[in-house]
Amino acid sequence: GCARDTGTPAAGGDAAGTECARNAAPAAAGGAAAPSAAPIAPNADASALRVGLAFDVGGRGDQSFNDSAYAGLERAVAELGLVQDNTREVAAATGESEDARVSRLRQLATEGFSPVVAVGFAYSESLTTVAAEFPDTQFAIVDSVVDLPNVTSLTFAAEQGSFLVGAAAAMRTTSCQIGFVGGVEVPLIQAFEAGFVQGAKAVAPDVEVDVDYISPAGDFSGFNDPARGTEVARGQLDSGADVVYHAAGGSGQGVFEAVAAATTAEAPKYAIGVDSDQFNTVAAPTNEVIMTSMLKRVDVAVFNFINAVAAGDTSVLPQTFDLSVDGVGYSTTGGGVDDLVADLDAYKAAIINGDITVSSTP
Amino acid sequence: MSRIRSALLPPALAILFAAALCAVALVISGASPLTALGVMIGQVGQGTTAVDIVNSAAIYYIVALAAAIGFQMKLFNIGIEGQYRLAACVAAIVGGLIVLPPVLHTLVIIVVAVLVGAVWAGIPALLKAYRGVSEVISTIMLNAVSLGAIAFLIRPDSFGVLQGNNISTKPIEPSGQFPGLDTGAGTIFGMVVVAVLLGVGYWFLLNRTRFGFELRASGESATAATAGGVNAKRMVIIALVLSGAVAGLAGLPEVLGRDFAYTLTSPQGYGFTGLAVALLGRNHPAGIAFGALLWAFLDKSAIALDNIGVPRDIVLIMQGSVVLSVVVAYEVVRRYELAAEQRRVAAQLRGAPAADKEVVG
Amino acid sequence: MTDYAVELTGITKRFPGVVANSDIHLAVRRGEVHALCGENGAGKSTLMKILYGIQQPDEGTIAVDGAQVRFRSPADAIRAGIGMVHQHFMLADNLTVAENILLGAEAQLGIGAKAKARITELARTVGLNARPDMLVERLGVADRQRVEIVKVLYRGARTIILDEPTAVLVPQEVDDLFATLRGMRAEGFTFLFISHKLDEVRAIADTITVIRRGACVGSADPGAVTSRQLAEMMVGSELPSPETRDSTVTDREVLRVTGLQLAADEGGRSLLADVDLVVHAGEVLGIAGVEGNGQTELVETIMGMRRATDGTITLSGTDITRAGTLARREAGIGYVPEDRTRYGLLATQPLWANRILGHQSRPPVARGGLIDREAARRDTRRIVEEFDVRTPGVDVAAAALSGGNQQKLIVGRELSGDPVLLIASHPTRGVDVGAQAGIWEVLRRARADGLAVLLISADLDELIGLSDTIKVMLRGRLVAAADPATVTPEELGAAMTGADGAAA
Amino acid sequence: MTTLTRARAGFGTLPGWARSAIVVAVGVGLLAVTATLTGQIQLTSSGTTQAAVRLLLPILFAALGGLWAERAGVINIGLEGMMILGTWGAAWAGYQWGPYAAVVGGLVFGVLGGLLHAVATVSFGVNHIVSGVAITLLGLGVTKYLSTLLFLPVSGNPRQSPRVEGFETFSVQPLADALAAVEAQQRVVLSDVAGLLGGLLSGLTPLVVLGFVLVPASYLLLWRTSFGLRLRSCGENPVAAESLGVQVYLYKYIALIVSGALAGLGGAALTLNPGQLGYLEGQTGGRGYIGLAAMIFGNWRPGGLLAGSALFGYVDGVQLRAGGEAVHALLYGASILAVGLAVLWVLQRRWQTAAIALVAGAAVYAVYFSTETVPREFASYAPQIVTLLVLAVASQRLRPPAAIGMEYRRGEGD
Ligand SMILES: Nc1ncnc2c1ncn2[C@@H]1O[C@H](COP(=O)(O)OP(=O)(O)OP(=O)(O)O)[C@@H](O)[C@H]1O
Ligand SMILES: Nc1ncnc2c1ncn2[C@@H]1O[C@H](COP(=O)(O)OP(=O)(O)OP(=O)(O)O)[C@@H](O)[C@H]1O
Ligand SMILES: [Mg+2]
Ligand SMILES: [Mg+2]
Repeated sequence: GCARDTGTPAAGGDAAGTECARNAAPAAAGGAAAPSAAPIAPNADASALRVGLAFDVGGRGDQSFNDSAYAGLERAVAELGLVQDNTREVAAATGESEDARVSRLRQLATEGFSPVVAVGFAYSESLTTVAAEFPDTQFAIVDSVVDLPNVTSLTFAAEQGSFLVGAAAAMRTTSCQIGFVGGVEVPLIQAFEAGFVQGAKAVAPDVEVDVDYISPAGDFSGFNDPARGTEVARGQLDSGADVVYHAAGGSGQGVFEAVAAATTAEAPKYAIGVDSDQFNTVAAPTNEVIMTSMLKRVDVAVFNFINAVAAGDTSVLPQTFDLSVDGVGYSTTGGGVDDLVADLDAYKAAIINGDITVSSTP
Repeated sequence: MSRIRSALLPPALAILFAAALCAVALVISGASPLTALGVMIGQVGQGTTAVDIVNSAAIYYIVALAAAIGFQMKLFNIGIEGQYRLAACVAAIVGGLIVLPPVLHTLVIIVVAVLVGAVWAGIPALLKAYRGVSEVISTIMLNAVSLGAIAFLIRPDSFGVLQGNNISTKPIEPSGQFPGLDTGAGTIFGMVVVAVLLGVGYWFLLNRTRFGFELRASGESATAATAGGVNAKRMVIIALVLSGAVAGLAGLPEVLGRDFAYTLTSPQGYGFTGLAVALLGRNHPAGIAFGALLWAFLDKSAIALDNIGVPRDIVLIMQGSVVLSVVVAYEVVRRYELAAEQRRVAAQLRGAPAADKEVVG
Repeated sequence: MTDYAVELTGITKRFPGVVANSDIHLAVRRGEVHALCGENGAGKSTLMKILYGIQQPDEGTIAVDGAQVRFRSPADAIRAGIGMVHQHFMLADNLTVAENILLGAEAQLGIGAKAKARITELARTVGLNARPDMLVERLGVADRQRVEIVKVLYRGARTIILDEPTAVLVPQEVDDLFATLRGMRAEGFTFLFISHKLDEVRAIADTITVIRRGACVGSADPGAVTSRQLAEMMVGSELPSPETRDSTVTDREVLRVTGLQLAADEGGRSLLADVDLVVHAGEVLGIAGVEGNGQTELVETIMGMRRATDGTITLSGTDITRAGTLARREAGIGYVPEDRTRYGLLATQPLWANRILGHQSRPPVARGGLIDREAARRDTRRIVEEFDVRTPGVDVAAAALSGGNQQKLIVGRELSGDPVLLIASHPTRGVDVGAQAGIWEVLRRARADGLAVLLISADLDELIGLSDTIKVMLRGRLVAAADPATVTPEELGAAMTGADGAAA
Repeated sequence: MTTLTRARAGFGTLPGWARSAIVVAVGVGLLAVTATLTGQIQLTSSGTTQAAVRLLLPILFAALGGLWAERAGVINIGLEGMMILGTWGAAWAGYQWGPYAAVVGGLVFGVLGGLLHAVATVSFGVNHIVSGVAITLLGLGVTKYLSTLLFLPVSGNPRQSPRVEGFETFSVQPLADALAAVEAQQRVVLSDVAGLLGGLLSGLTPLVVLGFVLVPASYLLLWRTSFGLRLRSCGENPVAAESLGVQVYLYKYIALIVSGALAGLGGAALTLNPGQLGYLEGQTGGRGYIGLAAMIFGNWRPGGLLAGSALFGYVDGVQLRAGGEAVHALLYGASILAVGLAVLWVLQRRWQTAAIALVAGAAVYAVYFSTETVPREFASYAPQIVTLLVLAVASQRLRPPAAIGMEYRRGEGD
């Protein structure tokens, strides 16, 4: 028969021959650029506070940003003297209406919880309503900006963290092809995509990045369908990608399983987790393929917010939790990026310096 | 009145049965059913819960009417979900793009929503009438397709606007909004009035108009209706399109009364609720109103269950079991009544002197 | 062991509104053909369903071969050697001949080759030519009936109930059937035979039992009794006569059908071919034909429920070929459908709502797209009175009425709104004698008032008695005409089967 | 003319297996040609076939469940609810006792749903769709409630079960390796066929095997045994069945129990999906309904529903793995198919149908030619769109059981 002249090799991805030219990492710009390891403000006494936490869909146990928010609360209990009994968590339901969110926040405010933390951009409208009704209550919202004096917006430069894991992926790949699996094609997730692609291109301008989303905007099933997530990831792996980064919520499990199934001793494949350190949250042995996770430190933000409220001044909080305040970052658990840390930190410094600016749109 | 009794007895029995079932589930899981009921009822007085119940009930009422129009003809419009969402999205887009004098602006938005709902329901209607495709299957497929259509329309490079991390349509100017009634504890949507009017219109349509008669006749016996001059294909198309048109309105109370735009986080899932509430209310406008209020009460008061550590999902069990038991109860009562009526008729006729033996003519 | 294959003692069965059987005693000798006669609704089928275990008697006992039995289901009856061929065929169209026969009797020979061989063997004895793996939907009525009989034989029944087996057969087929029955009787089979065709009953039966209004009124010796005597036993009085007196036929054409063609949905086969007919005001045009020869299709095409493939239909000079059913009704066609429960009534709706059906666009019950409930109630009360509908009121559900009263309601409704043409399809089928006579009287009066009537009936006496003109329909064509003044049912029957194309 | 009609009758009179074989062969050929001409090799890669198998498995089980119920005359739109119950039951049993227990757990929970449907529709005569809707609501509520009670303490998440151990996968060797080798050579058509076939022979689990075995098994049971004959007779003419001593209620109950069990297996297939080994709230995502559609698509027959599920799984697999470009390539395939059919119909002198096919083919080709890709928003729902289109074209040839959806009551026939 005649050989086909189109197409890339199918399964296996033994692309040893593919040359992937890589740029050198930016020169480290001195210690000045190192992130402020020191706390944003000294610990205050939060024993008098009653803290309410309104989760987004998924709630506690999502191994993602809801859990991360809760970790911030727990840290406040441990370090700031917050009394566990003075905290309350409530969670949202799928597809619920605006008034349900309003009621939830109002309920917390009415019962005297202050501060109240709304986790997720879905709360922006409802929080605008409720915060106006309760001017004496302190509120915070994660992932969104609400312009009211008693609301603190806790937003994250997810694109910066994603840039670093994108860089790591480009350094790690042997096939010069990497993948991004988004859960739902919404702006929040597109920021992850944007950072990842920029980071990868910064390292290896020729790297091919496969970008796929499980479902389009408005169909939130993409965050909750690991069976389809796994197929998207397998598609990328089969077409030659060897590092896959996911920002797909619950579907991410499917991505890890796909990578774990595809990895072999001769041709290892890697996955990159998101939001929390997923090497710790995903069960072994699947977690062995997780080389790093893009950390979005909702816990840091929540902890710092509670601390700031306890201290009586929320103005010390940063506009955006970015690399410079460790609001985003990457994890090193499992040692998957130990050999890359030096280069990655150089990129990190360059971003903090402003030598590299990361755009949040693809 | 035995007629009223026969209309009210089944739902009462069903609610009792469902409540008993939930009570058992609660007791097994170590919670007190009475406390649960207590906090749920107490919740009605909290904040804007009462108003939220009314607002939600209005929405449920609209979707349930849409479902009921189909049910009257034994058509199952599972596609209400897609119809109302697409209609709300397109109406919000149009409403945001145009600027018109107050009442007119609102009217245009409403008309657009009705048209989009009708057109989207028209696809399964035509497929059913001319290609014999089961409306159940085609509407299920179209629900998925409408998700894609919404996503396409709301893309920032089509009609969407980025609002922080949310995407929404261009906000509707105040001229297009539907003013509500501020109660002090929340604002009752102006569209509640529209829902009530729809109910009245539905009742009138069904009981007083030729169309309603034909609809019910087709549902009762398609063959007899055809022999009686009812055009079956036409009825299928009109019923489904009308159902879609009503469904198209369901997203508007929130779009015109609170959100003023369609966003990624706009609610979903009303379509299924509509089917359930219509079944609960036995397609009767008063029954549906009751069903919608019950459903909304369960939905909105459930928030209080969080406070006493009872899983909120008990409410879902309540809703599911009440629907199943209500249809069983209606069926049992219906059979019993028909047999009783036949007996009664026979008894009365036996009373008539020698009527049976007489030979006429 | 007694001589009796089956003995029914004191059987009583009540349905809401009717006593279908009251204290019936029936003893059937082994090896005889025992005929049951009785008018429609007399309770024959009910009695047979009780014997076959489909229904349970409220009172009374059954003995088979002298031993008392209780049948909880047909399975019990089958085990006792009883088989039944139902009035309405009990066949699944989408299953094969073999599947229909083997259903429920798989334990005997399995469903494989052995069973098929046995079926082929039995099929030969009853003259069934269809292959076992043919779908039943492709069989004609006579073959379907043979399948029913094979079904019974396959189960090894020795006592066989035949509920109106000849109703759908043409005379030759009846002869074939009787030949089969006689042969089987010689082999010791026992038959319970139900028929309305009294000549046939006298030809085949060894004993005749007459049932009237659910009760046994006596037996007759088939050799001695005449058909007329038998009929009067059934009815309990002088037979009412469907005779119309003087002709009221005018020369005003009401309905004209020209060159009507109707093709079956699947294409190919033609259901109606070149049908031409004219009905004048004051005329009753009767259509005779063996069931399934296109009468139903003709009526439905005239009513607009089917679309003619070709040809024209004009009503009082206006072309209505393309009009919808409602438009035709508005133009003055009334329609008494052959199957009242399926096509005539909304069973769970009250009588007044049923009054509206077919009139939903016209006064008095509707005006300008709206329904006038009060007027509908009022007009329903009028019908109830005028047509002697026995009901406690107009708010009861139609299903609560007995069949005859339902039929009177329908006739009353269809004669409301001054129709110019009435299409009456088996208007007295399944209706008791009283109601039957009432309906005949109504038709006669309407005809005298100048109504044109297209009458379809399987009851040849009714057809001959009422009609001014008779046409015979065979395989979708009008093949002959007959003068009711001179034609006999026998001649008509011959024409209906095509045995004699030149009837009168 | 006569030869042509004979040719037409020829296909119609071929035995079923031969017709299926021809259809499959044409389909594979078409995909191979499309993949070659458009360069979208994912259309025929073994990975795509495997994805299709994984994606179709829950749908296939649900469709089989629909088949059993509807062949006995009961519409089962509650499949989704029974499937939800199945996912929960499978996870609950699976995390404690392993994958085989998960299969049993899913089955048992599905049976509960089927039984409920039977009580409502058969014993109480409730409208079948109404009961199905209610069961879906109930299934959702019960599983959520139970998850909060039983999974939250062990998984820390009320919406998710602990991880369930999955099945080991296996391949049919040495055939699978041989086909993989051929596929890797990238030979025109040959590699495509090898890819499509190879995918079917590797990455198998006992559940996949069970699913594929149940298709012929259902056929044999329902069409080749007396039990099946009785069951089907309840869907064709229950009154006749009753008159022959068939216990219609019993068979309807059995059918619905099996139907529930199969839907439950579909749930187990989701729970044991390699992507997420466990229960996750909302995991079924309407697959029960899609199963029902696949069954209708397949004309209430096992082979047909397999084809329906396969079409759905394949298109979904293609769009998930290769996105809008691959779906775009499928448009090209569709236009070839339309032209092919048009030619066939011209030979049969069915001018009108041929013309319609030709116009449709040209239109599809125009869309293909004038666009680069199918927008992700529509590519995501390609399976649904394809199903809808195929139904619109073919639904008039479908033949549901005659007594489907009808209320049947003992002793009321005439
Ligand atoms: N599910 C229900 N819940 C509450 N009330 C009901 C329900 N169904 C019926 N009713 C009440 O019982 C009465 C009779 O209902 P039904 O639908 O039988 O009436 P109808 O014949 O349509 O007459 P109309 O609608 O003109 O009152 C209604 O007027 C209504 O008030
Ligand atoms: N299931 C039933 N429910 C209520 N009434 C019934 C039922 N079956 C029969 N009847 C009534 O019982 C009476 C006797 O009916 P049956 O069918 O036995 O009469 P028949 O003598 O066989 O009449 P035909 O000659 O029309 O077949 C009729 O009035 C009929 O309406
Ligand atoms: Mg009413
Ligand atoms: Mg009878």
